[in-house]
Amino acid sequence: MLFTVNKSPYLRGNLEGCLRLAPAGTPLLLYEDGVYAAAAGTRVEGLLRQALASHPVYAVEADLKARGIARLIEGVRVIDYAGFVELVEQHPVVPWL
Amino acid sequence: MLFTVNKSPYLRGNLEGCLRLAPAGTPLLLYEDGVYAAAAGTRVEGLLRQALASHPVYAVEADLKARGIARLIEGVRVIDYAGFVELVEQHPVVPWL
Amino acid sequence: MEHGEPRGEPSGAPPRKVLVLMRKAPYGSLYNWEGLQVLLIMGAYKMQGLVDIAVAFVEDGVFAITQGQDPSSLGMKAIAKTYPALPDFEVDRFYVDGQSLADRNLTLDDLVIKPEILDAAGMARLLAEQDAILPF
Amino acid sequence: MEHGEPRGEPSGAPPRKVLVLMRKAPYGSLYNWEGLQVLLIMGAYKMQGLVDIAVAFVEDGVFAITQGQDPSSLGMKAIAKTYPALPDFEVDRFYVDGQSLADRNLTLDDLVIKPEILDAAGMARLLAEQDAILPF
Amino acid sequence: MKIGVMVQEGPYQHQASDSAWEFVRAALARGHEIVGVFFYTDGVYNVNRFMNPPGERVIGKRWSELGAQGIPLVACVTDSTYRGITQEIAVPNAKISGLGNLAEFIQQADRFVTFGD
Amino acid sequence: MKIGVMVQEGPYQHQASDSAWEFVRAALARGHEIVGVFFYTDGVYNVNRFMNPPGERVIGKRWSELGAQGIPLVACVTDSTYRGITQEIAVPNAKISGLGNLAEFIQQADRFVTFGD
Repeated sequence: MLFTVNKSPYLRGNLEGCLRLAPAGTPLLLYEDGVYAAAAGTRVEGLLRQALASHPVYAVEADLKARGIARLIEGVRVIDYAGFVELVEQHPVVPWL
Repeated sequence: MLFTVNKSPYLRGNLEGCLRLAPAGTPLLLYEDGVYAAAAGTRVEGLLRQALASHPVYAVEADLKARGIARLIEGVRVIDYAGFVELVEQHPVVPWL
Repeated sequence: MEHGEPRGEPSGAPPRKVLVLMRKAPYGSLYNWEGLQVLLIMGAYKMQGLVDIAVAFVEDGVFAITQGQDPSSLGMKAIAKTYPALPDFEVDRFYVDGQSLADRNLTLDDLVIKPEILDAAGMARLLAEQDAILPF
Repeated sequence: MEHGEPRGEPSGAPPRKVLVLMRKAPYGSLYNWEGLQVLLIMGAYKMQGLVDIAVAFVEDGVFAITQGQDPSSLGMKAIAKTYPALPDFEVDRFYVDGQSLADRNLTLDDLVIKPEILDAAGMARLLAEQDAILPF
Repeated sequence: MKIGVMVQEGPYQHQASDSAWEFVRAALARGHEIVGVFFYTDGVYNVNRFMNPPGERVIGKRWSELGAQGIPLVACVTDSTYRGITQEIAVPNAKISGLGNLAEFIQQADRFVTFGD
Repeated sequence: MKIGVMVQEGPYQHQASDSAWEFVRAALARGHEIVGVFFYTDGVYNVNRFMNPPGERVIGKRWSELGAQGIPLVACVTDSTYRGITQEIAVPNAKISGLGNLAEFIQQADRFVTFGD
């Protein structure tokens, strides 16, 4: 399974909701406004650190660049759309829209 | 000011966000999915009780009925659309969409 | 990362396992009405042995199946009342996330159908079994 | 409850106080791009003395004005870079919610403009002064 | 009072358009004047005349009927152009026009209410 | 692999349509077959041929170009009928058709990805 999250963690419960159900080891992909969760030093950093403790966490580069997010929490893996597709090759998708 | 909230309190931060800024005494109107916050006994009841401690809280009847919400937290005032309009007559609207 | 291997052609393959994942509330937006339409069509494909179909209610998705809904004064169609008829359309695997029910002060008695209640681990297993998950 | 009294005709009346309230993040949805278009048109009406216009960035709305945005690889228009030009269009009252900045590990140095930072009480006062609040 | 309204979402997908319509009717019933309804962003889809939901409320027609009572209905021309909505396919009594109309409605209104997502 | 895609939002308002398009292009570049793109709910607006954003990406045209490469593009007929989208105003290479197409895409695909709000 690949859980995908596209919502801001500040106003939406998507990231928190899928973390409750995603088994340890399941990869998590942040894209669109979901990538705000990957920024370092924020109020929601604890949520993403919790995710990183049990999951590989990926963030889409084009979405990070669009939003000017430069300083990422250590451990977040930045991928392009080809990387997104690679993850989909390896795992059925659980879209946590 | 009349703060209006139309989002579910479970998945969205709207109610919490406007409570941080709404001065005591300011009325709060729940409509659309916002009315889920008015249901009794839920995980988010504390949030609405906090609101009721400082604000008159209104919920739109048609939205409650559509969703089958019967048991409300005590103190929530049920109004129809005419009541919504009355509130707007009395207060400029702060839409917390 | 490396490529996964393509599977064989679907004809003759076992039925695709499809889950409609209801996470949003009804009426405020149309999504779970649309998910319901997908369940109905998938039932027809299940009859042909092409797919297996189930539905899970998680987070605000549980509000789709509560009793007492009456959107008539808003001129909208009631959503919950269609669910009890789904088994007639070959859709009969219903699951609900127990935590989501409890958070909303709901029990099976409040629902129009009697889905199987799953804990987080059970829900994760259900999600893991699927070939395709359709979110609404 | 009783009816409020209608005000007089707007002509000759003091300018309507209008606030564009940015609460959503850019790019994931279009809303705050649209709010920006409203600011530009309101500037023209301000020049005629018909409205007073301000903009407040609250919650994810603060992401609208962060430095370093580059959506070119997505084929989208950059949003932040228009803000510094707004004073040329008579829009020069910028406010930001301090808590929303702090929550997102942002300071004024991270922004393309230098809005006035307000605490919760200050933001509430700003909201209370308005005749019309337009959310984006 | 004079009341202005903005709708930011299209029909059916979100309740915003329904809520706005209920609000406008209730405001009229209480004797208020609706200075205008401005359809912005996806809201411009509200004025498409070809909506044809079988056995359902026809949201475009409902707005058009309010327009026939003299309530100005304006869909933002820029957003309409983006989304392929033109004056030809707009319901009767709705106008595709500029953001200046929004500014006019706000300037004329004692209260302004926005419905959206 | 064979990959199916669903898009649940219209163009411009949400990023869903853009993300889906980027994903489809990247999947093709990696040699995968896109069995179809199904436009559902507000997603049906993606196939409107009259989108005309000045100086901007034309989302309907982009989809149509993928359709010209042989990728099936289907907008749900029921949702299109609700929203006033018809075959006449659809971009070339897009079909207005039933939910059965979604079922077919799912049944043919090794992976299925949904983009929405």
